[in-house]
Amino acid sequence: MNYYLLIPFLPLAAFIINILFGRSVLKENAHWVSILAVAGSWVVAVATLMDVISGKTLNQNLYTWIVSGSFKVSVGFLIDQLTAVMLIVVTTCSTLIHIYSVGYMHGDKGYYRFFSYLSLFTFCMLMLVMANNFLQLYFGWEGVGLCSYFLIGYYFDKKSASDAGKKAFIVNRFGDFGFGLGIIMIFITFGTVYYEPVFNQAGSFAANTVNFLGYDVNLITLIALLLFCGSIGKSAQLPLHVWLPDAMEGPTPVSALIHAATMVTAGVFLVARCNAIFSLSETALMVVALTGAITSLFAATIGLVQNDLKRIIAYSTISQLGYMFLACGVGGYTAGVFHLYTHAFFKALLFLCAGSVMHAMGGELDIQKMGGLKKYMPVTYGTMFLASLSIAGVPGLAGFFSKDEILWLAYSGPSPVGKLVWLIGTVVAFLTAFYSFRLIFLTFHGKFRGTHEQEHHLHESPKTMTITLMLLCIGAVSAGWVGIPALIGDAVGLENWISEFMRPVLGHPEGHGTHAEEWMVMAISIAAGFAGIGLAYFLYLRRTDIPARLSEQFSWVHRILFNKYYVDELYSLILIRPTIWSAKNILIGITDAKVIEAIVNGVPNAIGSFSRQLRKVQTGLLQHYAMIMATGVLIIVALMLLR
Amino acid sequence: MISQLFFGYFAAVIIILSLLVVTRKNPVHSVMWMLLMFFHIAGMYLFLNAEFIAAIQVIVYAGAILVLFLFVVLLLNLREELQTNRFIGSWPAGLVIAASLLLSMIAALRSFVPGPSGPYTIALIEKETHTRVLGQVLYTEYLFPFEIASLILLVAIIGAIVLAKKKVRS
Amino acid sequence: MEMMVVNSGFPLLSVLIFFPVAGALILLLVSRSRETLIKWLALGVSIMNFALSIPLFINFNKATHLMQFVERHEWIPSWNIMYFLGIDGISILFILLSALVTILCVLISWNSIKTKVKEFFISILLVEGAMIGVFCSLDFFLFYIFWEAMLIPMYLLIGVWGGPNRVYAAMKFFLYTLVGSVLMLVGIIVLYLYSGRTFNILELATKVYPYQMQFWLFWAFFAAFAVKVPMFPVHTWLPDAHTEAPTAGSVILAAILIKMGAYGFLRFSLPLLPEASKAMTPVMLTLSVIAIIYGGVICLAQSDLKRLIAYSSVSHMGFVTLGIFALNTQGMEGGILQMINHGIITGGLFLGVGAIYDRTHTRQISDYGGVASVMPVYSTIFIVFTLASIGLPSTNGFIGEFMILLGGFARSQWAGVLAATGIIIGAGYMLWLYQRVFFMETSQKVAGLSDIDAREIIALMPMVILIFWIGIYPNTFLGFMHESVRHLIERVNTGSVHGTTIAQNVLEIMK
Amino acid sequence: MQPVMPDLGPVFPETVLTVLALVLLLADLVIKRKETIGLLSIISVTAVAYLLAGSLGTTFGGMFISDGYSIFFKLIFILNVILTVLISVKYIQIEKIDYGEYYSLILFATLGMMLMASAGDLIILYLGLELMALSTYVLAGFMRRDVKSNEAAMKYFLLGAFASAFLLYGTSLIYGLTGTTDLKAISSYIAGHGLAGNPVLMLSLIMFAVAFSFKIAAAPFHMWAPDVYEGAPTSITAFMSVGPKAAGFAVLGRVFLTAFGSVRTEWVLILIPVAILTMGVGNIVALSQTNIKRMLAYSSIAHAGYALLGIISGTADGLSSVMLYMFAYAFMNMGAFAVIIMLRSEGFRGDNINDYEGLAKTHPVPAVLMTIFMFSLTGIPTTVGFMGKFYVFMSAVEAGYMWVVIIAVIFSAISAYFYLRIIMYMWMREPKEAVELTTSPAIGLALLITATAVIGFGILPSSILTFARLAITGF
Amino acid sequence: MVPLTWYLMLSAVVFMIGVFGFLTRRNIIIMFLSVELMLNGVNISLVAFSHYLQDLRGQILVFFIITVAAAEAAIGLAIILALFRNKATIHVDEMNEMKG
Repeated sequence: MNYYLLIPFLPLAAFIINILFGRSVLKENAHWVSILAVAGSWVVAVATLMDVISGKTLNQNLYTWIVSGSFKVSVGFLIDQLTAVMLIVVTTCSTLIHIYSVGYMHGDKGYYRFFSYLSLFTFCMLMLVMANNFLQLYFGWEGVGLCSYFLIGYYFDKKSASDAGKKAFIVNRFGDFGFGLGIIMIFITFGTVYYEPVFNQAGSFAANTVNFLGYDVNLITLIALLLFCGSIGKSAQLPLHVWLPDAMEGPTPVSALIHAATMVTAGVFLVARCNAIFSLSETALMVVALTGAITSLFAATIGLVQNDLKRIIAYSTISQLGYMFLACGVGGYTAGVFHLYTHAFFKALLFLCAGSVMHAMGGELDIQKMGGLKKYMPVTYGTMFLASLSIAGVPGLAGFFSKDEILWLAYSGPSPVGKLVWLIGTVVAFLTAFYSFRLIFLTFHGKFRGTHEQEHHLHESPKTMTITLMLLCIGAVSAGWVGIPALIGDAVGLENWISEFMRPVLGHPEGHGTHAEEWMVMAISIAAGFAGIGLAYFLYLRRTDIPARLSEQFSWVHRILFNKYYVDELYSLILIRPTIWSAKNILIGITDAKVIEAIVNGVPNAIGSFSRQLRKVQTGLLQHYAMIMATGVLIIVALMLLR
Repeated sequence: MISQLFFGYFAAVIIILSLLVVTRKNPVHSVMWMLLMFFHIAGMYLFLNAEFIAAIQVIVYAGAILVLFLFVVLLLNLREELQTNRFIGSWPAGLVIAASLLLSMIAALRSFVPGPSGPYTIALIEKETHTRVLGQVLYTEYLFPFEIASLILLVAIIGAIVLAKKKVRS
Repeated sequence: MEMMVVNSGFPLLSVLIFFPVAGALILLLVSRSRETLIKWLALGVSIMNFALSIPLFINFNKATHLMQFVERHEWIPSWNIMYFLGIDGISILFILLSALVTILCVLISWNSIKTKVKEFFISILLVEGAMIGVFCSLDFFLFYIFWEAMLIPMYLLIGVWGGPNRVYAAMKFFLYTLVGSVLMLVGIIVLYLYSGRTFNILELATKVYPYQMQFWLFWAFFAAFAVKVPMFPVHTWLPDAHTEAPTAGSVILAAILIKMGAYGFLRFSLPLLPEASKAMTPVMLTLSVIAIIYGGVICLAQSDLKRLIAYSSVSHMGFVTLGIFALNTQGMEGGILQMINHGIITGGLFLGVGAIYDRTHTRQISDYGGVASVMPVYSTIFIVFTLASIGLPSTNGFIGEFMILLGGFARSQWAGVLAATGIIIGAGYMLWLYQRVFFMETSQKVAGLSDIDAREIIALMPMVILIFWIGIYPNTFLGFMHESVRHLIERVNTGSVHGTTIAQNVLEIMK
Repeated sequence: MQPVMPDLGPVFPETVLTVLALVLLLADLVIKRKETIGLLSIISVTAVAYLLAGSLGTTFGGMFISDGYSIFFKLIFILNVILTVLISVKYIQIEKIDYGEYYSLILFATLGMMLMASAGDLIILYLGLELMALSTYVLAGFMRRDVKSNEAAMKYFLLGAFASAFLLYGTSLIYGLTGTTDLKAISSYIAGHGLAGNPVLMLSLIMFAVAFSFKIAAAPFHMWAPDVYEGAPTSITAFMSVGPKAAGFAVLGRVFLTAFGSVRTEWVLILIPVAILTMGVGNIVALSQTNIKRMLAYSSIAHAGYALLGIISGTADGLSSVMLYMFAYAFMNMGAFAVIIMLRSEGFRGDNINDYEGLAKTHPVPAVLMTIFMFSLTGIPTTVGFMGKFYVFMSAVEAGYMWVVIIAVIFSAISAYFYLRIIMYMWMREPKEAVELTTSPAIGLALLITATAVIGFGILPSSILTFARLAITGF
Repeated sequence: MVPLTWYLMLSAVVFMIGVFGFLTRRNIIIMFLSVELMLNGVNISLVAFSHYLQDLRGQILVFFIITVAAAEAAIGLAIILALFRNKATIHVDEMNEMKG
């Protein structure tokens, strides 16, 4: 009994039912179908996890998808430890957020639409994580991108929303461009796109070089980097991070589910899944680590000065995703996935809390216009505070464990850039704590800075929302306990369960540090976290005049950060505008109009005007006719005789 | 020698008269010069032992066709005709074309080699008389074309009547 | 003839070709004032013809590359011209698609055609007959006849029932294609004379031609096929024709007509001129890549709905030619599949655009906005076409494009990489289009429009179903072409197919 | 020399036609309804057509050859007469030129064409040509109150006379060179005496080429055609565009391939430029015409260019392709003129292209037919025009004139523009004013015949093709 | 004995004078006369050939040419007459109703 098939196909069924009957039949009750389906998936996922824990993995094809010559690919499923963890993450978050949405989206005119998209998204995400081949992975990959597009642009009558959806899709396409080529390279190299044979054979190609567009490159490095392109796009890493902040145009549950917990982590999942390939290429790993590190620093710095509630969390997401890549890049795939897993909880929680705040504020997002909300919405405040502590890496909370694991691996691992990325990671940990608590303090503490109506309207969110918050909060607090570091674990007699669990799939890097060093790393990261919180407290609750002074004094820094390093403007300048300009002025204006059409119309026109000229030869005068005849004779005679 | 002189005379006169025909302003004059030229051509035919042809040249060509021309010429308003240009504006072009065509033809004709000789020697023709020989050939070998010629004349009659009759049915 | 299999004694292909023609003749006799009757008759004929084409689908023997459902009769014995029909895995799908698309065209034109209704439906049916004829002709002369014959009703469709600038577009369409095809005619004649006077494609494909001759013939055929495709430098008729044609005309153009060029490459250029085709691969790949990018980038700056889709066709057909001239299995099968896909997708897009054009009578993208708010069903269907057009997995567009890129990359990395940028650009313009038309605030012209009715949904649904069918289970369709493509590639690579091979194949099938 | 009664069998159809034409001329005096004469003339030529089959043979010492070639052309001429008469009946009443002589002259002209097609001797050729020409001059000027008709006749007449002077000059030279006017004898003499390259022969060739080019309206000897086609009564324009042209091709083929067959390499050099120029001028100038008769005149010039390719090929296929082409042309051109004539009504000339605006809306059936004829003239398949063109091009390619064919097909594509323009006016423009059509059973019959033939032979050309190929065996 | 070529030259000259006249004169009747000149040029050569080849065919042809010329004259002049009735001119350059 392949009950695991239920995991993706229940949400799919929900989607189909909703999209067909939601508008006319289900209407206000559309959520039932979706919630039941996703909950069902969750149940099956848990059962699957149990199976996997008991050692039953599975790799099975459902049916043959495409056959063409030697190219053959199926729709198939691979259930192993990695998949099982991802299934739990996805179904759990999805279920909770489905429930949360009942309250949050209540009364929206596209209610059924929202739930059908969510279901579709869940289906695609599950197909993505359950795939046993690259093409199906790509299917899920694009599928979640599509749902993201729909959901970001959910309020499609708003230009900014539809713009953001479009941007997300197109930016992702840039990444998929490389990803697709990567899959093609894999097929050309291995003759198959199934994971199993590819990963098994990868080692034998490690030394091969290949000529790619005129450059000789290491084959495995090339494949790894091409695949990583996909990750960059999907997980919003530099330089393709630009879509994620804009994606906050979508409803908040969407931000929580797609743009925090699940979809954006697909890139990390991809790298983890392909660890057999990445591990073979030092270059590729280095690229991954550095990309992650730089992105996390980059996003964190931007997060410092933003005022948009959701955008701050979005930059935080980018930053944390960078962390995950950092982990993978130093060989700590488990750590990366572990962080993915913990991050899913606390980041989803953060977003949902933000949603709750928005709900109360009537859609207001500017934290400068909030303040003192804690007394109006205690549940929201409490859960969000805990989530922030978790992200700040306060010991005992989920974020601490995964972050510590990453930093330690970076510090101790074999990666040549390990120390560097550890340093960056630590700085980011500080920054993360700072901006997270800046958010908390500005939003919930102090005096309310909004309008009077807004203040009047402030209230705690409905039960469906708060219960979800609390459920997630449990995760944000405790999710990390499955991965207690050996250092502490040894002391209290708990093993690092997740690391052991994942070892068959992801392996585990050999650390070279001493216990003392490990303690030191942990201490530094904890210190950084608390320093960040402390600084935020100092600046935003004690000396509230300093931030303004600072931003005045370092106005250029502030401007750069506030404008997100002008990356969007840069793209517009070097990519978008030149393309449109050349499309208008060169391709349409010159090539088509002045060259091709000039010939296409010009030749007939020339013939036409030649025709009108030639007409004049026919003067109507007999002698002219005769003369032409005689000239004809003369010419022929001359030609024939002089020949 | 004497034959060459004769030829020289006829050729010169024919050419001069031809030129006069095409250059005279007064159509009547043209026709008259034409008439004179036809006589010379007839003379030349005699010279070539073609008495019958010479005869019809005079009788048909000069006597019938040219007279027809004269009738039509009389339709014209001669007074007005004499005052307008005789040539079209671009007549030099015509001259050049005709002249160069002539030159190239002459160039080609210089290398003329006649075909095989037939049975009708001068002696034979003189013995049988030209008209008789010609008649024999015409009514035996060339009976068919002769019949066609009659049809052509018939068509000419019909055509001339159709085109020129005054009455127009309304 | 040793190269065919007979599946049935019934002249099914002839019926498919001439049933619509007969239908057109019947329409001719109906009084022009009885418009409803005319429409129902046309619909009946087209549905009947589709129903008749189903046996092809069922009885087709996928295990052979040989020609099937063959009909062969003396036609013009003095020139050794045969009435010779047959299909293989390459052509069968186009016949089905043609039959299907005609039904949809009749449906979508139901209310939008208001003048000369009778002539319109006659033209549609004639086009159908000629299109099917093109795809099953195995005699080059016969092929040419259908090829050109199709021009006439198509010219009228564009010129009579088209938009404001229709006359120019129709003329351009006609002359462009005519110039191309007369050059092909010369090529056909040369081939005919060289091969000892035969127009039989199967026979022609067994001969070996000197390279020099192949070279020139390749370009002669190119003139005809590239114009039809349309490939890069000769594409400018398409935007005009597509834009000005009535919906049904655009659909037929997009779905079937421009496939004929690519089909021509497959059916004639490759098997008859293998050496030249191989040698010209770099040129063809380059032109294909240019078409992909050029067509795509131009779309980014279009302001006219239909024009945008037309240019996107240029881009998509670039993929098709890229796949074909990758000269490997994935590329070629992808190319063929993508032709079908493009027919479905772009056909669907034009059907969709037609549906809304009937309501607003404007093609300017800027006149639209917020259609999704007022026409949710329509928007949902349209997004399916949009997504298929940008090659989203689970839609047919993905399967075709991926296979083409796979084949194209294997043939030439540069071609593969550059072509893949087309996917980004494709997403760019299609989503932009969708956003501008369907999203954002409801514009004045759009406000208060009624959603599509049952008739329109019925017209659009088959396309939607096919999009997912091919996207999810493409093997139904790919299965038809494996053998034929394998054989074709063999022919191209070896330059000739030996008589013995053919004989063996026949023996195996006889068993 | 004993006169021997020549065998009259081969010339029997012509004899019968002569007698019938004369009878008609007399009948005209008693019959008041001129339609009857038209009917009678159709019956006459149909009878003659029946007699053609039994007329194979050569007579009058080889002067008259009745072979498959000539019979094929004669059938075209007879067809031409039938169709001309059918479209004339009503038309000449409108033009008030319904005289009996009209039909007689058509018959005499046809007789002339038949003689041309059968001519085995330059003398017969000349006389046949003149018989045809003189009749047509008169017919062209038949509307004698119409200035255009007068002018047309005058131009045609003067230029025709001018051209036949060239023909005579050529005849004279070839006679002097070979001592004979018999085509076969000329051929054997040229071949036997190695005259190839002889300047006088060349001159003579040129003169023939000029005279025949004039008859078939090939450039640059085509100048008369547009004016004459425009000015002549439309029915006669139709008649002239088919009959004399076909006759011109008949003699061109006969003289150049029989008499000058051995110097083909030389005359090909004359005809190729002429053919290209003809296609060029015909197609290009037609583009800017506004009078449909003039346009068809240029089209007719262009078609002469295509057909010349068949002669240029010089092969059996080439010759039969010309025959097929002329056959095809007879139908499609006649059909087109039939529609044009329908537009002529009392007080309405109907020969301007603008008059066709919206015809499909007001008169769909003639519009559909006109569309068919225009497509056929363009050479679009399933019409006989395509088959003709295809055959001509094929034979020319086979003879090695590939590049000429490429030029030809390109011109053929250009030609689509002006034919399509008519279609475009009919289908894609709105009618400005209601155009009255003059219909009659006769013209309906003509349209039926031509349309059926254009489509029928376009789809099933086999019979006529076999006939054309059979006809030239033993040429 | 006069060489045949001389006759040919004469014939060519007369023919070409006819051509010249035809190409340049405005008066239709003179143009027509020029055609007659051309015919006479041909006739001269034909008769000369006939004489030199000792063959009567040339003269027969001349006979027919003269016949045809007569017929031509009849028709031609009738045409001119009809034209003159309508147009009251016999100048060719005034007759360009149709052109282009």
